[in-house]
Amino acid sequence: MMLERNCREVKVREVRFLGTWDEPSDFVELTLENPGWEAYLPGQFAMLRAKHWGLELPWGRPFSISRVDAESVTFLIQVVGRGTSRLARLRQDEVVIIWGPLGNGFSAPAGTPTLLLAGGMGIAPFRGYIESHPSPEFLHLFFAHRAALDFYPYLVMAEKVRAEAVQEHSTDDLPEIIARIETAMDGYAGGLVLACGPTPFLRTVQAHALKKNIRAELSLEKTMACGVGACLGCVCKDGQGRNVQVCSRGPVFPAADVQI
Amino acid sequence: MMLERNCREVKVREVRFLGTWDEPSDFVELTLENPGWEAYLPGQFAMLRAKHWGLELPWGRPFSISRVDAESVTFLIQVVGRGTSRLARLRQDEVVIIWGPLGNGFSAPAGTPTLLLAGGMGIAPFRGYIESHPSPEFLHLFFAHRAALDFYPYLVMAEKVRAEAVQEHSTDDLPEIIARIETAMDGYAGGLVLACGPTPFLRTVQAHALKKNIRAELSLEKTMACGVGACLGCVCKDGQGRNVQVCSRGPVFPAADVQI
Amino acid sequence: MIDLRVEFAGLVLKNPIITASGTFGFGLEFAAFGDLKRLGGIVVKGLSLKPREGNPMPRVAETPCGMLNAIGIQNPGVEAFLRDKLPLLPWRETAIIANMYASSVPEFGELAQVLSVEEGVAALEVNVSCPNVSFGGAAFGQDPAQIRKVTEEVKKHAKGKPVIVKLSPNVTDIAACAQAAQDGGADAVSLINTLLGMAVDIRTRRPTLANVVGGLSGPAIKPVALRCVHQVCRKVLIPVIGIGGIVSAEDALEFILLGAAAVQVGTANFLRPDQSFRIIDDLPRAMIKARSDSLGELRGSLKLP
Amino acid sequence: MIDLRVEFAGLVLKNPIITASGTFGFGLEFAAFGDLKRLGGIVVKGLSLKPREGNPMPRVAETPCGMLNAIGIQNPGVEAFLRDKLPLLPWRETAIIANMYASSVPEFGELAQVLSVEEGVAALEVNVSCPNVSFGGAAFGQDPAQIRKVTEEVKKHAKGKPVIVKLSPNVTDIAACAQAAQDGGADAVSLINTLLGMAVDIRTRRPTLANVVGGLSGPAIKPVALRCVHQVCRKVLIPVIGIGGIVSAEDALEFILLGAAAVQVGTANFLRPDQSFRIIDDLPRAMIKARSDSLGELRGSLKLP
Ligand SMILES: Cc1cc2nc3c(=O)[nH]c(=O)nc-3n(C[C@H](O)[C@H](O)[C@H](O)COP(=O)(O)OP(=O)(O)OC[C@H]3O[C@@H](n4cnc5c(N)ncnc54)[C@H](O)[C@@H]3O)c2cc1C
Ligand SMILES: Cc1cc2nc3c(=O)[nH]c(=O)nc-3n(C[C@H](O)[C@H](O)[C@H](O)COP(=O)(O)OP(=O)(O)OC[C@H]3O[C@@H](n4cnc5c(N)ncnc54)[C@H](O)[C@@H]3O)c2cc1C
Ligand SMILES: Cc1cc2nc3c(=O)[nH]c(=O)nc-3n(C[C@H](O)[C@H](O)[C@H](O)COP(=O)(O)O)c2cc1C
Ligand SMILES: Cc1cc2nc3c(=O)[nH]c(=O)nc-3n(C[C@H](O)[C@H](O)[C@H](O)COP(=O)(O)O)c2cc1C
Ligand code: FES
Ligand code: FES
Repeated sequence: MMLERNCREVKVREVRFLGTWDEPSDFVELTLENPGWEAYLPGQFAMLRAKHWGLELPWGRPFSISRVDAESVTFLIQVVGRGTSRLARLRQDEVVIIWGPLGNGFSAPAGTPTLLLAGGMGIAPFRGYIESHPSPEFLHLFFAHRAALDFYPYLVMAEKVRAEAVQEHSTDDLPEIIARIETAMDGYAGGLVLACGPTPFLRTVQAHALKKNIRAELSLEKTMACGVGACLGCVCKDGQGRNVQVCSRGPVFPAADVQI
Repeated sequence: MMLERNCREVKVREVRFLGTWDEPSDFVELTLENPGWEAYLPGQFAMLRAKHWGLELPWGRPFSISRVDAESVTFLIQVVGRGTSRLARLRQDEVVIIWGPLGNGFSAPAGTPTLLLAGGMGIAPFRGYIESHPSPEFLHLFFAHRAALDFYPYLVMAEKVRAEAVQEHSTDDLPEIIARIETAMDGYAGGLVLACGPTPFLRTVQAHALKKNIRAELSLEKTMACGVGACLGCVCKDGQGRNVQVCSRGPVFPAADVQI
Repeated sequence: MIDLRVEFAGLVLKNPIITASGTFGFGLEFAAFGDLKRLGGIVVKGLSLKPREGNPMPRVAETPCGMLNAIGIQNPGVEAFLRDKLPLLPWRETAIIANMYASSVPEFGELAQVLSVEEGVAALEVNVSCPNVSFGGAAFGQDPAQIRKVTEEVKKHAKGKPVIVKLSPNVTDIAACAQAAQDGGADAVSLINTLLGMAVDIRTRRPTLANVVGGLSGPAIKPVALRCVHQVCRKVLIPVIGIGGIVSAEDALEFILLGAAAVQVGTANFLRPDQSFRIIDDLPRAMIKARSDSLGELRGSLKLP
Repeated sequence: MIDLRVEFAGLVLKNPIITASGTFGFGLEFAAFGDLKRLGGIVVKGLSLKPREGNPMPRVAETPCGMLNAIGIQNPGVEAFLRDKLPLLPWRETAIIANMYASSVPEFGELAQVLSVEEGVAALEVNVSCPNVSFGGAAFGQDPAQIRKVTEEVKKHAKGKPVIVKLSPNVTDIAACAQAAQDGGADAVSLINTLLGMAVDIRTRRPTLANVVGGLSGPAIKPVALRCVHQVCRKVLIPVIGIGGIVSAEDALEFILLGAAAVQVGTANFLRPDQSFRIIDDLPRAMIKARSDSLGELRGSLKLP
């Protein structure tokens, strides 16, 4: 994985958008030229900013790295506001400013039964996780989603690992979904649980992991201005109640070491 | 010309950009869907703003209406800054916000020998002027330019009216160009001179017009915020030294009635 | 149909969207872009006793998400306004608010006298906060004692018409200024006027504005405006009109949540000349976002920690 | 090769581009993005005597062409800085400036005492202008008498290290604050710190920041910063460091034309983490635009009407 080497090589790059879109959508797969990354850890993220944004939005936007190959890097993006809607309107060859890979990644121990708990766009990092894992036969993907399944890369992932998906049609579905998450987790008491998704989803996972003493890692989402640990705008409390930057000390934290 | 009717019908419209550009250029012909304009006076202008500009640039940008047909309206735009460079990057079908036709236009008396003095992008309004003039055989276009002639619509215009062009390669050429302008104007002492171009160019024309008592109209350029006479940011002094809005009382002024 | 009416300081407005002084001319410039009768109110360009030509050019500059202006209260004078403009405005249907500029306390009184006899004038807005004039203007607006004096003087001549005092953000303590206006008898305060700013052209090595400094407005200043309105709403009892960087119905609601009774839309009128009308059209949709169908319920309902 | 060196207040900087406190961490966060030795200087995150956790979350919000922050001077304390961070910084090659925050005059003195014995600290920047702390901070920064007192106290313990007093724009008269710093013995002033602002979320009906108010920075405030620097440069004799909304080499030159000896780059470091390095690279090109090859010639060369 060469993380150490890689981290020293984090640079700001200007790369081209390789895709095109036929029509506007709220879920887009954004494929950029590979900015020269040789390796990354699934769970790491990058900050993106379209070159033409100008000054109205002074911040880049953080997105999990979904997959990387020699030519390209792919992100899965849900349009929720000003930056994501601009990214979803990029045209072919338009230039995007990118810095990354940033932060840490999920643990990927070989031969360990590992449950991947994804909520919505939280599925993004697991795409690359599955592809690069030393023993994918030990992985199980549990995917809770709201939008239709085909907005997500679930099916290609389900071809590679054991997978199940459950749709939240309304908040009435939540108790059952939570129950299923907990049941799934119980099956990994001796293994590892990795979770990425909205904060309430992570809280559920954390509570059950602590209760049942299951080893779990959570990928947190916070508004980020710099992405590199400098602004202190993205902090959460660690186990000792001290503020730590989610961007540089996370975004992945052991469930026992973080207050969310 | 139905100006009165037209003016009451000035509305803000959102129209599509009909063109495409192969490569970036500093001189672009911007063709938009006709916003429902039935008539305009050559010399009038419109305020443009790409819908995706967002808030960084709070002002629209004024451009002379170059020509109008049933389907479209065309502007000639030189890239000089933030707004024009964004306009020159529009992609097909992208939406532009437009309000116009604004201001007054040039006089177009039939059967009157009329000299059109254009400096650089000042050629824009004369394109439509020539096309809609009741007696184009009375028109003479004199065009002073810096960039290569094929950046401007000079040749298509020269097919329709008598025309001459002179290129300013360096400021050394100015005395000769000024002399030629003055000579050309002298030939229209009993007719009409219309001028559109940079302020120093207009000053030359004004000085000579006043000296030789030649009837002349000048189209002024000022930074504009609103384009509709409200902000008072674009004023010039009239003959009595009172401030008048260039956008709503101009942009065309009789040479004798304005201080530039 | 959601009821957008608001009532405060003796004014009844169709909706809380008022166009801000200096950004909507005398209203008539915008008649082509929307039905003026639909506006909550129109504050006309600043008026002085005598006509003023204003400052030399250039006097506007675009800045990131904002603009500077140093118009210097160019206006045809109050008489010409009353004679040539007011009769053409739909003052029976829409509140026409006169924005007043003067360079001394007695002159403010005189101006109020002239304006207050006019049936077509719904209220007087006292501009003690213009940064673009060398005498008067901000000088008053930065000193609570002066604000109080000017307010008292205008109030004395206002013949019962509502007096709105427009405050400057270029002060250490804007709540103290609002308090002074209230003490002077103001019926409402409006804020903020522009922030004092400047632009420089490195090519010419000159200030972009001939007046050197000017007033900053537009979306850039909205955070400052919100803070000022918040501070003032917590300090005074009289109604507050929120101004500064409002370009959308959501922006307007932000001020109303802080406690503003109404808002003024300024620079947004330059984004596109129908923007104020669009904001009104959009208000009901924005209210749904805030889960309310009542402006009265929304007003001041900000939850503080 | 254009010489970009600047000298003032006892400092010799390779170039006039300094990174601003709180926006560049302790510098080390940016080592991957450029050679820290190339910077004119680095002002580190605000330091206090004891570690501070800062304000509750959320504490940043993006605004049009700007941002609000209410970090509340989270920092590991001055001891941890001196022990863990400073030794890793290239302090022999680049001026490392310590930004100081304290909540009383004596505490400022104590902090100065600790910092001034350190060879690696090139200068002390006294933050009397932080809007994000309930005690101290802006309270000092809005009162010239307090500014003078704090400056005197820090100067007394600075052992000859240059003392830079960082001023708040949230005042009626920033030139008077600069004068007070000069009177207190400051070697330079830096300005502006952030404008007090606020953001509101209409969906939750809450202030976006847990701290309710925060400091506005970024391109949005550049016009205000330029105006403040202009006013201060005309008032005081000590060098002025310009701060506020600088994102490009052109922006930096605007402040230098007004008379600034150097500038600080803040929010622009979030546009992209190599932005300060890019500004340095771009300075010579921008100087050509202003038709000069000398910063000394450019400095203060603004032509006023
Ligand atoms: C480490 C990390 C990885 C992420 N990975 C992905 C991903 O793979 N795919 C994806 O679609 N999104 C991802 N996100 C969330 C994504 O960053 C935000 O959706 C995005 O920044 C919103 O930008 P915007 O300009 O469109 O929204 P804005 O206009 O800035 O805000 C719109 C709304 O989104 C909220 N918001 C803003 N920033 C964030 C944020 N960082 N996190 C959560 N909500 C936010 C705002 O509060 C507001 O309600 C990730 C976030 C983090 C921190
Ligand atoms: C009535 C009228 C008709 C015009 N017609 C045309 C036309 O047909 N074709 C064309 O290319 N241009 C025309 N212009 C000029 C055009 O409006 C400006 O070039 C444009 O607004 C610059 O926008 P920008 O954002 O690219 O420049 P900015 O980034 O705003 O500024 C870049 C430079 O341009 C200068 N500038 C800004 N606005 C103006 C302005 N309104 N006039 C002159 N200089 C300005 C600035 O001072 C600055 O030096 C016209 C202007 C007016 C007032
Ligand atoms: C071009 C211009 C002219 C203005 N003229 C006046 C004026 O005459 N009187 C006044 O009280 N305010 C004047 N203002 C201030 C606005 O009414 C308003 O307070 C300010 O612009 C902030 O609101 P905004 O950000 O929505 O523009 C003017 C503003 C602009 C931009
Ligand atoms: C996230 C953040 C944290 C800041 N922290 C400090 C600080 O600790 N001490 C200080 O003096 N200024 C602090 N500032 C203010 C900046 O140093 C600078 O004065 C201000 O942001 C204006 O410059 P800018 O517009 O270039 O950002 C902070 C600013 C930001 C955005
Ligand atoms: S985003 Fe700046 S510290 Fe994490
Ligand atoms: S541009 Fe606003 S008055 Fe002319």
